[in-house]
Amino acid sequence: MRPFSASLLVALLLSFVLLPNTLERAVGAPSPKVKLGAARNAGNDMPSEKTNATSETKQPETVRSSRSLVLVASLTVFVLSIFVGFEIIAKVPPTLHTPLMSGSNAISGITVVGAIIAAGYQDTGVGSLFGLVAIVLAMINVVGGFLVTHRMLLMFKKR
Amino acid sequence: MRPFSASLLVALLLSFVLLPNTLERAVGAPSPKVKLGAARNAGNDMPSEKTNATSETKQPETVRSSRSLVLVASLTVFVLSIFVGFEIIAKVPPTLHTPLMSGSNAISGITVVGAIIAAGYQDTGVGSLFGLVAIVLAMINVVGGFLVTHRMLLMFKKR
Amino acid sequence: MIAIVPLVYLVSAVMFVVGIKLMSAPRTAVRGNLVGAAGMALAIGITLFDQGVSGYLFIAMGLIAGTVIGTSMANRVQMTSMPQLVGLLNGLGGGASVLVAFSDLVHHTDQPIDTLIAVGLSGMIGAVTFWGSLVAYAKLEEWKQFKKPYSLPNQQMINLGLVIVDFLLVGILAFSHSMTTQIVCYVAITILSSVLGVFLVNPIGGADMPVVISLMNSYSGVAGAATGFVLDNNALIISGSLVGASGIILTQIMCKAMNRSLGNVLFGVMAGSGSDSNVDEIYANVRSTSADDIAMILDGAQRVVFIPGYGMAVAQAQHAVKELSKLLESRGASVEYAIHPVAGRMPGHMNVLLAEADVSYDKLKEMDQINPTLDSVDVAIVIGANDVVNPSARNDPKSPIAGMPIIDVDKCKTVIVIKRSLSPGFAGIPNPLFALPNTLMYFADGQAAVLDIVKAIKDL
Amino acid sequence: MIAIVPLVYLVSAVMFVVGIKLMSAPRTAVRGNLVGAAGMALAIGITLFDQGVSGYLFIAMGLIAGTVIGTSMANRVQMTSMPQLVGLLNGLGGGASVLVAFSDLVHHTDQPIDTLIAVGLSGMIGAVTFWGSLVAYAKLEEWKQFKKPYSLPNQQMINLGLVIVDFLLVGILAFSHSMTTQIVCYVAITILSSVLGVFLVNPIGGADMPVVISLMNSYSGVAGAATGFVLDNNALIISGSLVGASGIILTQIMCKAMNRSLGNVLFGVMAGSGSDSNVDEIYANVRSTSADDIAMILDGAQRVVFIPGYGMAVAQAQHAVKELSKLLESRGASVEYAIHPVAGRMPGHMNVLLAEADVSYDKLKEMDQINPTLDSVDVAIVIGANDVVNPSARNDPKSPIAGMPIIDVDKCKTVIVIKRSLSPGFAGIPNPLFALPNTLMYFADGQAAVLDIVKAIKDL
Ligand SMILES: NC(=O)c1ccc[n+]([C@@H]2O[C@H](COP(=O)([O-])OP(=O)(O)OC[C@H]3O[C@@H](n4cnc5c(N)ncnc54)[C@H](OP(=O)(O)O)[C@@H]3O)[C@@H](O)[C@H]2O)c1
Ligand SMILES: NC(=O)c1ccc[n+]([C@@H]2O[C@H](COP(=O)([O-])OP(=O)(O)OC[C@H]3O[C@@H](n4cnc5c(N)ncnc54)[C@H](OP(=O)(O)O)[C@@H]3O)[C@@H](O)[C@H]2O)c1
Repeated sequence: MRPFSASLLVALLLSFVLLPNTLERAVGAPSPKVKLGAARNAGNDMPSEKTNATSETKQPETVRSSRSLVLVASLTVFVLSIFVGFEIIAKVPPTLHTPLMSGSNAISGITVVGAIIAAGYQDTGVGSLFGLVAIVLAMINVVGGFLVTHRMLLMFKKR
Repeated sequence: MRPFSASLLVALLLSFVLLPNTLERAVGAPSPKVKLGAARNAGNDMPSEKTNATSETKQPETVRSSRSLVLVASLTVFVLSIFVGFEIIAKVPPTLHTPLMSGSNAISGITVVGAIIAAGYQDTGVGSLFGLVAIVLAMINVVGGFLVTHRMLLMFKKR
Repeated sequence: MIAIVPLVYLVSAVMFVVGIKLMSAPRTAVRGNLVGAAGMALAIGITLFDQGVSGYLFIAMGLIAGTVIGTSMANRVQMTSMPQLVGLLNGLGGGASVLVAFSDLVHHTDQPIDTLIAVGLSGMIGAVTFWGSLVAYAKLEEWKQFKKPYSLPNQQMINLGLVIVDFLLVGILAFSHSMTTQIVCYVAITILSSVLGVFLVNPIGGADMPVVISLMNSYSGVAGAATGFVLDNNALIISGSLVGASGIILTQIMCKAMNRSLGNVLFGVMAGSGSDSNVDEIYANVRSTSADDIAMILDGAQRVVFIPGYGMAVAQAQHAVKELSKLLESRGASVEYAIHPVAGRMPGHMNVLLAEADVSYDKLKEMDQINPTLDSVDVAIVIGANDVVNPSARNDPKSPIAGMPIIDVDKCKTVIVIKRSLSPGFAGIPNPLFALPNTLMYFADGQAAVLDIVKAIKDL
Repeated sequence: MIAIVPLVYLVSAVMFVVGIKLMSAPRTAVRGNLVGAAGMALAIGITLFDQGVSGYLFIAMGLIAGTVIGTSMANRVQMTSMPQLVGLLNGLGGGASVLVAFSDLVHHTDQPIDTLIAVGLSGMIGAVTFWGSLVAYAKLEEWKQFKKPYSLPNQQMINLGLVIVDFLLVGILAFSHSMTTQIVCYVAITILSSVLGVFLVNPIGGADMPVVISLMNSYSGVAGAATGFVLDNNALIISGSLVGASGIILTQIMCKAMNRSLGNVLFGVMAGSGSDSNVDEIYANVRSTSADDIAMILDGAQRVVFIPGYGMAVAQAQHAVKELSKLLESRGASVEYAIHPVAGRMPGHMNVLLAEADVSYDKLKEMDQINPTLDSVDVAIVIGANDVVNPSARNDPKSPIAGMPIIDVDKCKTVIVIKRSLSPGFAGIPNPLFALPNTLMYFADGQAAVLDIVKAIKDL
């Protein structure tokens, strides 16, 4: 686990070094710039929305609504979940590894949620078609995974 | 841990029942309504900001920039961190409980960050003054905590 | 109502975590799995509700189709081919990510850099997972064309090249503003990654497939998480990274049990490394035996140990074995089972099978636990195990499985090996054990063999 | 650059997690603490950078002041009063939350409901933590006015009432739109919660302070998290909830070790519950002894066990004890230390002290480990321990510590109890052990006593 955490830190620090440029590019690129600006002003025009913790003159908070903050939020969730994952899995005894494998496999079928959203893109025919196929695939993963895990576990329970 | 998780679930489900009204009130309340509306439109005016994963016609996503999503994001982080906390602490052996106590105590001094932000509120005299006091208190907590933990741990290390 | 949806996603994410936690004890495992399933149902439900009635029929079709297929697969599969199934399901998950990312791409114009990067990565990881898993599946199903690991000259250079190009394409995709460029890049990425997936897994010996599969499990998780970044959807991000972590850990555990590094498994090109040569002389004086002789031998035995392996799974012999051990115990012998951590094709594979046959926990001994006591064993019955009892792991430093901890059956007074032939195990190497003076081979299908022995004993 | 700040917060949060993980093994613990500190430095640094030069001097003043005070506190404190210090620091953390939330409140007009709720909660939890910790501190410092737990008639009703009113006020604060109302509410909340904090902790016996303190530790974390919600600041939310969880777990562990429920600790109003009565007759035939006699007894002893308690901490006797045990070992006796999980005033308190005196791990035996073997012990030296060796926990079901697992020294052939008087321990109850036929009391300060014994033995 330790080496992993270490590498995690490194990864984070890296992204933290690289991101600025990415974002500058983002801001530098014609269309997005306007929007980000818009967002920032928007932020200022609505103090009452109080999406900003520091005084209105503070930069980083006023753009809370901006894209990059959403990204960091997601990153935070991502990192935390990885920790949770490592901690809870490490505790599972070998006997249960096969069920665990199929069980977690079923969970990874969560993509079905994404698939449903994608299938909702009525406007783009291709998009929604692919969405449909994705639903089928992911749903097989989900249902198959949970069922087969259940089957296995019942055997353990018998005793 | 299990009962805890259970209660956690309950708590979440509760908030999930209560929140809507809260938010309705929020939206219902004169000034915020406008802002939220503004935010929503803002969201629409800038497809390129792509703060919405589903088609622009989708409600919940278009207001990604809105307050309530920030809240849920924070909630997510909160819950995940609690899990991480439980998992990693449970592993610490009794021998190290005292250092652990003072160490984590030092970490709780993170409030100093908030204090610094608050002290930055130059406009409101009281606010920034309180901020200053807060900085002192929190900083004592931080420095004192880490140092004393270090002192204790060195003793363990000696051998 | 705006924040309800993500909040529910959070709830179901928590249910996944709680579910996995419950799965860490046999007693609560079933409930754990159900909690997980409930969480999934919740997530799907709220998403449908959120989608509005618009595409319902459309979506419903997909869901139903998936459910039907998934159910039948889950009900049909035998415990032996569990690894294949898991592999297949992983693949499907990966495939789904590829498709979702694509439809998101074509649906939105002018997305922010990070979303586009996420799109690219979903495509990449998803495709690798999909094809990698399929190849793994084929190998486990022992399809001829995949049976022997096959790799191009300096395969690894090629793979590296593919990866680099992939990343370049992701970069272009991310920074280009024309939809067409983006789509072209995406398709290219998907194709290259598919090739990469095949190239990565194809050179790996079948014996290492379980490692590959749990790695793919991890990938499918990561792919899901990437898709989560595409859709800014925490449900995907959380669950995806949970699975990603779980896969990695299982992989590490397996590698440790085979004492090989992951790198060695992935690039070692181990299986069948030129030990085909002196097979005949190794097997020069193998002695084979019959059910009746075995019955005789067992008649006098005080302490009997079964060493099950993949073969028991193939032969579905677990019930027969259980019957035999009941019989032996009724005649006053003590019976145990020595379980090697990587016996079979998945970690815990043997435990599942023996659980199915109602063998009680306390009779299952882990390798480290039973090895020291083996020399006091009268008869060791190796049923369908091969690599996990191959002494050359201890003796022959040049052996491809050198250093892998094994169950030292050769220490037992008498060793009976039940398998159909002298053909190698999945490591594809000969096993000196079979030629040892205290070893007797009984060539037959595992189940038939054990039943014959039972009969023979009853006839004594 | 916009997203850098939160990203750095994430990094430091990760450093906290990694730090705590490292703290789970003595070998890496020091590094762990440093990693944590580095994370904190990073968080503070980026916040300053983010604040711009504006209020620098102002802020710097605060930081320096805090650092100076904190450093001197940390360097001055003796290991014995560690619990007090931790308690105090907790309190400060809580206080900070109260102030931060307030200044956020006065600074922003027209905040969203949830922020206001968070503000209210920060004030509430923060204030409870602050005052609760101070009272706990006073009790541990054994200030007279706090020495004996004091509670109003139906205290708990009152507390409940306070809590309810508090929540009502939070509600009003959250839904009112006038700044004045909000401020009034907030102040009211803070005052009520302060009272609540005192009321909650005051009735609790000093012996239970460690539990209270680690509970306060948890609260201070939660308060921090609440402030995090006020500022939408993940650094606070993550770290806060980490600490919140840690505090709860430690609390549970302690309660288990005393075999009492948390509820019982908080509302049990245990300490000193009317057992003051028959003290004299209990202590009727207590036999006291001298250093020379003890030396004599130890001279013949094969197996000696030390049972350290809070008194050893007070007397700073750990070094003397170490010296004595070295001496005994040099004369061929085997020496162990029996550590009760709640000996002292913090979990692991004794471990820290003995570590300070360079006693090696393997000599420290946990209660469950050593209890079964105690009857083969020649001499048990109880130094400054009282409640943790009080047999009435086993025998007298009506005793306030009934059911708390203890170290069964009364089973040893000879028991020597070193304390200054017959005065009770922190549970405030008499100890029948002192009157047992095989018990000898040596009334003196722990350190002095042990040194005298050492001298006496050398003079033999
Ligand atoms: N479990 C895991 O997680 C895991 C992970 C990674 C790698 N592996 C690898 O998988 C292998 C597991 O070793 P193992 O000893 O369990 O299996 P094995 O080495 O693959 O040997 C299985 C043996 O069973 C025999 N067999 C097949 N079908 C049979 C039937 N119907 N009746 C009787 N015998 C039958 C085969 O011989 P015949 O064809 O002559 O009958 C074969 O030699 C190891 O190489 C291990 O490294 C496992
Ligand atoms: N460790 C934890 O985490 C924790 C948590 C919760 C509660 N507690 C409570 O704390 C108590 C710990 O029990 P304990 O046996 O360790 O301590 P104790 O029961 O509090 O007794 C300490 C004894 O040490 C003696 N003493 C004080 N100063 C001394 C000195 N300078 N030299 C020699 N003796 C001295 C005192 O008697 P004299 O005054 O006569 O000298 C006192 O009787 C238990 O009640 C436990 O429940 C501990």
